[in-house]
Amino acid sequence: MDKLKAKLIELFQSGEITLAIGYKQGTRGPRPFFCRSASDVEQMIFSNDYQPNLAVYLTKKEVVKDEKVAIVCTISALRSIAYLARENQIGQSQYKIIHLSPNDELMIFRSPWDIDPYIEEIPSTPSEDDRRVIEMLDAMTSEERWAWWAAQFSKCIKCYACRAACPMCYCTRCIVDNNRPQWIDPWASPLSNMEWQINRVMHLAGRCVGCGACGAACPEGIPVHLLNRKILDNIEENFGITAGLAPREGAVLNTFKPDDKENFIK
Amino acid sequence: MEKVGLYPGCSLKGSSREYGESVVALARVLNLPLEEIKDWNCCGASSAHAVSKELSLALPARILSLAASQGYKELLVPCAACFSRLKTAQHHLKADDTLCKKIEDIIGAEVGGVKILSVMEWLEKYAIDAIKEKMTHPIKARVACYYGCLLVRPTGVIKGDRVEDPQSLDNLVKLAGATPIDWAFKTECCGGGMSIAATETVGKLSAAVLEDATHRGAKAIIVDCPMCHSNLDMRRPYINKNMESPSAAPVLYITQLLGMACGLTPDEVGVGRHFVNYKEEAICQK
Amino acid sequence: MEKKEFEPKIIAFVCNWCTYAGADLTGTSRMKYASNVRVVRFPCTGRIDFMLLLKAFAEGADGIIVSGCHPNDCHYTAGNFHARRRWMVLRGLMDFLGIDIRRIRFSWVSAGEGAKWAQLVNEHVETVRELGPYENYKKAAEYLKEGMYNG
Amino acid sequence: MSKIGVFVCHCGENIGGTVDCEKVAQEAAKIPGVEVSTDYKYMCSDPGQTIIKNAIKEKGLDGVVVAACSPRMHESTFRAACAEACLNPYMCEIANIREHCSWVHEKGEATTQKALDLVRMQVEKVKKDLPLSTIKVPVTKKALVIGGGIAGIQAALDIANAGHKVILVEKEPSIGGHMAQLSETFPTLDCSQCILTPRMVEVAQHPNITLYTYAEVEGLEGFIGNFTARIRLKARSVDLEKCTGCGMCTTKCPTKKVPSEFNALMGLRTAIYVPSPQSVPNKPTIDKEHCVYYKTGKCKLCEKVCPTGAITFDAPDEIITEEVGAVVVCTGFDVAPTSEFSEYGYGRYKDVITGLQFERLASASGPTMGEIRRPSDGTVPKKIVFIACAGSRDAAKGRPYCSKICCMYTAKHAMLYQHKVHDGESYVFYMDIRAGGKNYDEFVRRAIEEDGVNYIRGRVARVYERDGKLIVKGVDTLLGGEQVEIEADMVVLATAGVANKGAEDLAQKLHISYDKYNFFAEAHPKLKPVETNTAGIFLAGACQSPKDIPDTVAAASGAAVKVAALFSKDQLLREPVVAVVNRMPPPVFSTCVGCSLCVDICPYSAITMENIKDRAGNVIKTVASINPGLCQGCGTCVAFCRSKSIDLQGFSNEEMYSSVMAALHE
Amino acid sequence: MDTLYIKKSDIPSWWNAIKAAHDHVVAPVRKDKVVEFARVESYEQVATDYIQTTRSAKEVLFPRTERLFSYKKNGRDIEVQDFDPESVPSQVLWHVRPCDAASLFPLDAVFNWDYKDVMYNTRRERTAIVATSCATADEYCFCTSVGGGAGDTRGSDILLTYTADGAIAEVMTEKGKSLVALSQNLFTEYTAGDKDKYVADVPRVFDVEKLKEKMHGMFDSQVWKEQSERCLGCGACAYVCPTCSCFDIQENPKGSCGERLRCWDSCGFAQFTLHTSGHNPRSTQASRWRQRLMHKFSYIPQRQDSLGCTGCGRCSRACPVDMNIKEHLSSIDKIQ
Repeated sequence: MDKLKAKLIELFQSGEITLAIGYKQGTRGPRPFFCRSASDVEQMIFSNDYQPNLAVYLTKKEVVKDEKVAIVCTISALRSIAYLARENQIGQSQYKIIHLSPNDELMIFRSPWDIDPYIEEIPSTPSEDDRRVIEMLDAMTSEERWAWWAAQFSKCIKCYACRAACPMCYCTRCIVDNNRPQWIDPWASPLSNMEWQINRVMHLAGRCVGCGACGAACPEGIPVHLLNRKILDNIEENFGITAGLAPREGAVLNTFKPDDKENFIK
Repeated sequence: MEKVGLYPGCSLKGSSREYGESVVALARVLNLPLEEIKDWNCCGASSAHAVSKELSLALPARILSLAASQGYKELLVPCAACFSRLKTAQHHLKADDTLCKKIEDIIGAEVGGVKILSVMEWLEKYAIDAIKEKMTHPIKARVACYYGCLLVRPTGVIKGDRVEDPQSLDNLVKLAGATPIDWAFKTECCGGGMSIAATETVGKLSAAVLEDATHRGAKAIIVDCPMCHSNLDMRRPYINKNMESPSAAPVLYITQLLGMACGLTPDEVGVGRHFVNYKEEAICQK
Repeated sequence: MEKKEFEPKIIAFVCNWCTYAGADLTGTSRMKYASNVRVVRFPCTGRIDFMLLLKAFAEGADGIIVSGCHPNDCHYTAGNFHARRRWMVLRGLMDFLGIDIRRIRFSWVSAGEGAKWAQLVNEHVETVRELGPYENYKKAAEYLKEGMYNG
Repeated sequence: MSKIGVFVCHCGENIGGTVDCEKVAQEAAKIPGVEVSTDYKYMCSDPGQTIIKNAIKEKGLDGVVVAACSPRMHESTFRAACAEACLNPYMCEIANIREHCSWVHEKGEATTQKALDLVRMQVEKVKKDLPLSTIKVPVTKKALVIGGGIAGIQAALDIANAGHKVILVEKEPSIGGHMAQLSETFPTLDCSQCILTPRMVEVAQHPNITLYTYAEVEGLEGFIGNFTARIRLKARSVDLEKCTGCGMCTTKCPTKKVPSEFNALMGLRTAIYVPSPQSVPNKPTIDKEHCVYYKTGKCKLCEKVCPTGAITFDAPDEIITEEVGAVVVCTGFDVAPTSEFSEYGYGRYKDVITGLQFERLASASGPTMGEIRRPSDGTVPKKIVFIACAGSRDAAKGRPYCSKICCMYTAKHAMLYQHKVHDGESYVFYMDIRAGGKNYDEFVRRAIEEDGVNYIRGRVARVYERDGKLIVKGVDTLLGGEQVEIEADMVVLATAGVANKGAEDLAQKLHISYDKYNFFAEAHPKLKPVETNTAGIFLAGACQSPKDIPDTVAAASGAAVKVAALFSKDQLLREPVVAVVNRMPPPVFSTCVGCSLCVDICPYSAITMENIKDRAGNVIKTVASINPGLCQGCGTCVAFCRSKSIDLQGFSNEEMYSSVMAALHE
Repeated sequence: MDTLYIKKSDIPSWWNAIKAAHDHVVAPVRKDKVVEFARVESYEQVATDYIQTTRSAKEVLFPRTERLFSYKKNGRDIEVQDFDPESVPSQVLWHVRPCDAASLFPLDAVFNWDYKDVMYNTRRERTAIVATSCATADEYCFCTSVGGGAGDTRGSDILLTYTADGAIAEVMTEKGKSLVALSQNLFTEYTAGDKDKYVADVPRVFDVEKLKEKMHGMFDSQVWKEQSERCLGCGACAYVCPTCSCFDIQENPKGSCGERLRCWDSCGFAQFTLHTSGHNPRSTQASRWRQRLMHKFSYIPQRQDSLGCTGCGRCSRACPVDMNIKEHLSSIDKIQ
């Protein structure tokens, strides 16, 4: 942590950065911190399990435009940056990407492409609790699962915090904002809420890094990130693509292999 | 260097004792860690696959399982017949999960994933530098490297890259200073499987092999298969009857040749056990 | 029996070049099949948006058929391969949400398989008839009319 | 409110016998937006079409639904009728109530209801339809032919004779390809050069053909009708304008022992050389690898002797660009790498040669002036063995396919040998004799029966040399598997035909697909044999799969016709069923966020990323852009686009959505 | 106003009397980790062990989604079915916080500003509000800073303040009286002094009057950008807020039938002010954040004589990036 702070102070003092995006202590937990001077660096805190995923700010022009930005990344944020670079959303050496590894090693990535070799060693895995809930759901009958999720989604107020917190949900016009046709009913109903989630998760299939920021953001505590996790599992099982590693062969749904499984097609 | 397991099989303990001894002696000279695996059984060669498919797989499977459970990652199998059986079994078991389960049920253990090495593979992987370093008695002779069939075929199982013109033995003898001849019978059949049942076939086939080798000036035949060895060596008087001019070229195991090049005495590598006399001065220059 | 009177509504999403043509062949061959199916024609299975399938259920379909060219037969060379991956992921997700994936039948029907089309429709109509109307899906589509009061 | 006309066809009894068409028309009239709804016995007949046309004019319809047979049957008929009545043809949709309804269901209420539902689905679709116009793509009437073998020569001549400009690019110093190397050709035994060289000369002299030899295509951008090719003109160190082809330089060149590629490495050539006496252009090229000057910086003998000062040492490669409208790929084939045949001793024994080398031996212009002589000692072989299928139909060597030409040329070789060496003995080891083709089997029979070639059905296990002879050990499967051993003087391998080295790279440069053997892939194996998946790029000859000369020439002419058809109009007309990325006024420009994932999903490489710039040239936004010339309208990108920024004309999101809704709601 | 007292043991029977007299009783109910308002059938269902529900009670009067009218097309005829006031049940909102009860003032004002909203007003008329003083509060609460308090009676028909063995009932309105009348015998006069000792102490952190004045001139301040930098632009704050009342009108056509619906919306969304032309007058999150605070603390007070915030702290609790409104207001207060 001291190394991190020292590095940021050095970057501020040398004029290499004007803004460092990191975390500081919030009301009860960490909150995103937009640090603008060496003297404020002291407030910075960091842990690899912090939420939200700060990579979400890198696609917000109004935040990063005209700034020289350093971003303090969790492993999940690193993954997101690698994916964002693949999707042309951030440039080659636009940001100083700083990371403190779980064994407290300070790492600075010159370009998003340099992240791949590092994260390739670290597959994205769900928490124990999440794994348990998924197993519980898997063990249910289809009807029981339906009832469970319908109850969850009757709480949803369509605030789209799940979308806002996701670094990969950077579309300027989301499908829910599209009303010709009205793909997803704009009002809250268990089904339209579920349809929104199906779209969100399908649109993230092969792009989601499994950071869980969506679930963490939900004010109603709906575990929407489990849907993403299930898809990561599904993709690994069916297409052999490990969760959270940078995709070498496209984004899963824009590529194919002629001998992909098709046991369900009769 | 990690220890490599050794599966000698019956030949190396019996009719080809000198082969087994020379393998162990060479390993010792070259400081290659090698350990005989415990509690091994027959590989089933020559009869099991004709009797029962399960048996022909279960016997090698048990050997592989033993090697894995005794902590070896690699298993040296000098006998060509054993090597072939083990490789074939592993190939079938890897390709078919159901079959593998069934065989594992029979042997009551998991097959595991030990890597099987022939003597050529073992030497090429571990011994090249050591041979260069330890060589004291270069061999200055033309020799014929004879591979036979079991160490290179079938291609689907063994997966060598030059099945029709293998080079491993040639490269190894070159290390020992010898000149391998370019000849056409490297992988031709010696008649091995017919040794008892149809000796006349051995006579014909082995004669063709020996004839081409001696015709091209080979002073010795280098082998790494006990069957080839016994045919070309033990049946030499019979073979000679099929040849225009009888051949006196000795048949040496690669391990014997390399051992002597690295300073082992002929006795230490057991050349005295051969039927065709090995005359040191003919091929070895002290 | 009450169940027997239930006539399921089936929407079929098919590609123009294989399955639609295959269904045309069923017609020219005068093979009879259940009239419950309504075919929507797409240029390619790659064009079929998964949201259309969900919408069909939400708006009252009891069953869905999705069909296109066999692998390697795609008129556009790869649309069906892309579609296949998409379906694989979608099916997994729908099942995890408790959506009854038995109601969606995926198939490859070529332009020459008129008989297969008839059989496919008949089989799926029977499958869905057995399952009954997809009521709980439609019910979930209703917005929460003071729904919060219901605990 | 829309004004839609619904026209229900009885198709005689075909529909009317099962569906209550009158009722369908009555009920359809109640659908909001339907202005007129009527039924008629035969809608596709003249009076039927007149009903539609009159209704469009009289009621001012803005959309038409014809409930009739499959759209695959009469969609174009009814759309044309609409166009005649001045309604945009794409505002006409077909409800298939025959193939999908009346013919497959029993007469009854449910069937009539289904017909009505199908009509309603199309009515709702028409409401969302937009008028579309045919896409017009300008066409540059100039073709690029890659490869100057017989395929390229034929394609270039056919296109040029149709009155269009052709650029012919050949990577070797001369055109002619493999055919120029052949001695005689089966099944007629005409001299290959005698029939080929006039065509080579014709190419050189044709006013419509620009020939670039010693040149390679570096890249190809663009789309059908509008390609830009980058061509590298490799520096040949000889100015073709000045050179008169007198040959002084080649006679004086001190480097005389370079293996001749033209002679399949059996003869020798100089460092400054003309591949063969019949070369086109018949002007030399300096082989920089072997030239003394290029190796040591000294010599320049050729420069000194050249009477016209045509030698241009140190000239760099030149890159030119050419605008072309179509491309014909004719890059031919190669023979399998002979290192694969260690069991046959190729490379070790001089007298084991390939079929192509035998062609050179048999050729009057070859290194032996047409006499069959052993490369090792120059003697005439008295016993010769031909091994057919050397590398072909051999899964173990990774090539399970048949090379197609070997059976025939082996028969020809054996025949030529027998004609030239009257007391010689020839043997052919074969797996099967594949002699399908006009006069082909007769030809093989002639070799066996008249020329006494010994055909042995079986494979050769091994060839080895012994005392100057080649011992061929094989098996005769027709004699019960008896082993055969032949002491031969020469062995000829009918090596497999394989894709050219670098075929994969070229395919990637051209954006065309190739199979696992690196042969280029046709768009359809039966119905589109000379097309590729990329519109405007065609294939001919052995770059696609091994082919003999007649097949190659036929394919080349076929490809040429495709090109000529494309060039027959100034503009290419295409169905407007293409995908479009939305564009909007600033500040939005497009809802596309430029993730570029659609670029990879397009099977036609029709999607590229486009920078939207402000007046100062700064990039404001990067968005996807779809080339309507390349897009084939599959819509895979449409369903994939997350923000729904891509839509497919004719099958738009709104159209498809409305159809589905209409199927479920009255 | 009557101040009465009811024994703890008598509350269930009073509750049952209320339940028997009214169609619906809506009260906080615990669901997993969150507590939300829901229709309850028995007194035991009512949750009390919480600081704040995630969502406010406003949806009882202003539902997330409500039908304005429905229609059915028949050939060329159209039959329209309007909102039916008779369909609204009489209901009691039980155990709401004083900050929720206080939120009815700004809501009343919005829905009766020029157009009188029949749907809101009918629900308002038919709803009685039994609020409960807060015995506990947390660091997000700041009701006292915006003119309210943990025992504030504004907006309540009855305010209950729990003592050790019963509850003080401050009966504020006729509606309240009629609820008491259902079990009049259970109530006694309360005279035992101040209720303050049973009510949580919520510290006052800024002077709202000064703040209102100051914000009036702060439209162009840099503070909005600074504070909103981490805002992700979701709608959580608006949807959980008891006073936010923005809505969107949506169509729900089903073939020849259909309905028009009113659904919640949020000024935090980028699309909220997006014009068809593509122009967006509030194009940055900073301008949207400014709108949120200015609306609550400047525009509403100017027009409606109430604040647009009751200090419930829900938005701060719901925010995925910990935008703490109390903290932000305090920092504005401190700007010189």
